[in-house]
Amino acid sequence: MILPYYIIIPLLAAFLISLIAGKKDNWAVILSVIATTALLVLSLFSFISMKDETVTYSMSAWSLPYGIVLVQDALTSFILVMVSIISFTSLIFSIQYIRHLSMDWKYYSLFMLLVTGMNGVIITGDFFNLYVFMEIALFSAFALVAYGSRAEEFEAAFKYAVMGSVSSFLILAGIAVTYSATSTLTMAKVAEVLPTNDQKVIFWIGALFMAGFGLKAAAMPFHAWLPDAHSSAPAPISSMLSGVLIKALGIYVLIRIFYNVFNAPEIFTKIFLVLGTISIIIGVFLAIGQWDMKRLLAYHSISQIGYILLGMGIATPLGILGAVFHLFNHAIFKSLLFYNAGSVEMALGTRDLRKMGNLMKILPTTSQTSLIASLSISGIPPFNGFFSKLIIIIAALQAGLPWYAVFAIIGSLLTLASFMKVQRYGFKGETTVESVENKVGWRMNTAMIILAVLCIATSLMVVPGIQEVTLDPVVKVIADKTEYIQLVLGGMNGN
Amino acid sequence: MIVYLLCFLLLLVGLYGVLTKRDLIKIILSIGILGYAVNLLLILFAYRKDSVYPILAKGKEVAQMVDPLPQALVLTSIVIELGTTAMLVALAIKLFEKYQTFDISQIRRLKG
Amino acid sequence: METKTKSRIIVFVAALLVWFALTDIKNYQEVLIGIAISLLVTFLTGHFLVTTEKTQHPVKRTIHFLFYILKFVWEMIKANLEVAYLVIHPMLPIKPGIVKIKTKLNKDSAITVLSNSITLTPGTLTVDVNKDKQELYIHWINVKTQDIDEATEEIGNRFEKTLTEVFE
Amino acid sequence: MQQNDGMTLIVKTVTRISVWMILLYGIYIIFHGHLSPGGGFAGGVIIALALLNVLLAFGRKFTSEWLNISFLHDLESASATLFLVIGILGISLGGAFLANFMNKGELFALLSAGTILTLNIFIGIKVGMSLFLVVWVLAGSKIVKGE
Repeated sequence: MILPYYIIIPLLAAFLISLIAGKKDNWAVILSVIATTALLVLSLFSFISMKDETVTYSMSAWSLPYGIVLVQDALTSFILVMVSIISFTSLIFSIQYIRHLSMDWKYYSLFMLLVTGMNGVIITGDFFNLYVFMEIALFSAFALVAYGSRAEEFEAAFKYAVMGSVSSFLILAGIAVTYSATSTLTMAKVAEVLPTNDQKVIFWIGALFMAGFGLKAAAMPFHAWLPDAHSSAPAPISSMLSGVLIKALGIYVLIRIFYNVFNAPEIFTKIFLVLGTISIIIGVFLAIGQWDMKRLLAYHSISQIGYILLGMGIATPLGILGAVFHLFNHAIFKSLLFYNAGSVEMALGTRDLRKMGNLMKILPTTSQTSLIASLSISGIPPFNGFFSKLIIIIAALQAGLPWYAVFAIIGSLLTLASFMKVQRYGFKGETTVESVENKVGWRMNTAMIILAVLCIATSLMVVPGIQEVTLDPVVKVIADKTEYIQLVLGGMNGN
Repeated sequence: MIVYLLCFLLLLVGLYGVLTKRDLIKIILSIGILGYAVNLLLILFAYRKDSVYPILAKGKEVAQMVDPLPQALVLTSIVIELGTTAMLVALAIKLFEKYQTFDISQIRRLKG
Repeated sequence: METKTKSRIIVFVAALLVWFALTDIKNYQEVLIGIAISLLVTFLTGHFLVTTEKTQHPVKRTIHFLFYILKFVWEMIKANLEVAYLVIHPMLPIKPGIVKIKTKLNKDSAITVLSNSITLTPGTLTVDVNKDKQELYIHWINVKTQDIDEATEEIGNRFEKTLTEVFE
Repeated sequence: MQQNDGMTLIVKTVTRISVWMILLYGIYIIFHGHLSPGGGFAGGVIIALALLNVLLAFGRKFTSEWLNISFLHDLESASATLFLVIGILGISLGGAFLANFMNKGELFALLSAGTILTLNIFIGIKVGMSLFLVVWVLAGSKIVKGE
């Protein structure tokens, strides 16, 4: 039974770091590298070995009506792999990047708490437990956004904290209504009991959860905090927030609740469609005018989240496949782009695209990997972004939603335009920057190269033989909506 | 029914405060009110007519009790709220240090 | 005996008594853990309680303290009536202000009890204490005199004599 | 105990008289968390209030002489770690994370309910120390003019 270790390992690392590493800084690095490596190995192992099984685990050996249950199915494993890859590379990237900020060990402790929170949210099968882990992840995110202790960072962190708390309370209210309607907090039980209730209750709960998790996922009307928070944080944290946090806390939970628990009522998938399309278009329009590199990337996060929501909203197996695949791809290339922005900022001391230039000579690895990531995010053929966007667009056409497909294509073209701007001004510009303040070391380069390789490698996931073992089980979990109840409750009775 | 409406009203008061107030401290207090409203909602859902507190004591017969689970949840959510408030206050202090004001309309270095 | 040791012993005994009042004394587990916890509390905060030596005998002090409580209740009734009269009077004949009074007490606990008594009696309120100069600053709802000695006579001396017996 | 550090003499004296009672009550709440209302969090908060009382009444200098602040920090991390260690022991001894593997004892006895009492104690220490340290840090931050 490896399920609780997804929570135990990072939590133990966080506490040990604060216990031991207060005196010796190196221990913080060693402990957190060990922890993230262990998580990476564990999640890859379980992803490969489990295929489409569902494993459940009762905390404290309390059986289901009373206890908290952890659930691992294909979707969980898939998201866990994503979180582990990004947190591993972010940590490798941080080792050098964080040195020029102060107080090493606190960073690593908070980082491990962030991972704990996300893993907990992903793996739990209980509503309130989800809320608690979500708050753990959010607290560490607030603190990490403010970590550089500059005025802008505090401002962004405060904004983020206020929005995060409001959305958390909306979610808690949703959980309260759910409990009063069903007298249980276990997701599978709720899914079993809820259809017997009045349909109005589902709309109430759905509206509260949609607002709460929509705020966390930064879908369009709720996006205001994201550009500030994600662009102000230190670069590895930006990549954690943009790459995985909004997905683990936002998109994943939306999928879980609206597909597996609520059985995807049509009104909510329609809302997904509309929110997704608005996010794609407006996000990209806001992004294209930015000159601050990280801010531009943050706005693109909104736009790319829109693609995922669009894929979810189409609600055919093909659309879900596209959404899940894009979820993974976006984590990879957006994190890579944030690493690029971080290493440029560290080397030149600026994030303004107009002040950069000639980076091909100064930072060869950074500029080459950023080229790959830019091509990937704008959907150029051999890279992963192309395939996931193509699948979403085809799914939209097949489902008879041609206008949404058109909007998706427009969004993709504008993305290409804005990243051509980044490449043109940022990396090949005329401004000749001669001196470099800080050298980008091998650790940062390694992190970037790993993700750049993954940008190409993950596009193999749509090759028929590989797709059947990687993406198809995940799509099966989401598309066979009520199967989840059987699997979880059946698994519990089996134990 | 009226209690639920009042509770909802309290939630709206909190939300109004968060959205319209310009002072950092007032925003933090509004978030507190929002949290109390949600906790109150949970406690109200736990209420059963003519029942006693859910504590087993020596020599007391087991009577009809209110639902103990939401009460445990409220305790946890109070702890979380404490953490949120501490975090927000710390950020507000730091913001005051940087900007010399609690007025949110003057704390605007980030634009767009 | 050294003051700190004495203070620790008092705290330990008092902590044990409080623990027994809170819990079921017939259970040996409660007793053992109570002793352990009282030791912990004594270790942490025991030296705070007593800081100065008292000269009077404890029994005599207790009798004086009971007498003091009676006197305090009597003063309280008088002050209540006085303030009630001020409140219901149509003209509201108040004259609020802050006066300074002298005290001869110099033990911390004595000054604290004096100032708390002054605060508890309606109409007067201790604002600040200056221990080095032996002065109290009193907010008075109806300032009858601004002279220090007269004010001391009016406010402080009611309690002071008995308090000297109790605490000095 | 200087006159001009912390609050007035009245607050100081009352704190001196009452701090042991608050501390004792906090520990009582922690130790009876499995029998009556209360438990680790509530008791921890009361303990933190006892310490904060001294901080507010006597000031930072006195408190840092009385308590070893870095030791409190270590205590906080250690109790959190020990909580997890008991959880992990549950896996090996009780079959599930945080399983109650110790002898449950007799109902209404002080030493009963297995690991719950131990967990309550660790939570109490963790909460008390963290809450005290939060206020300690917040109260210690000096407002510097501008940037």
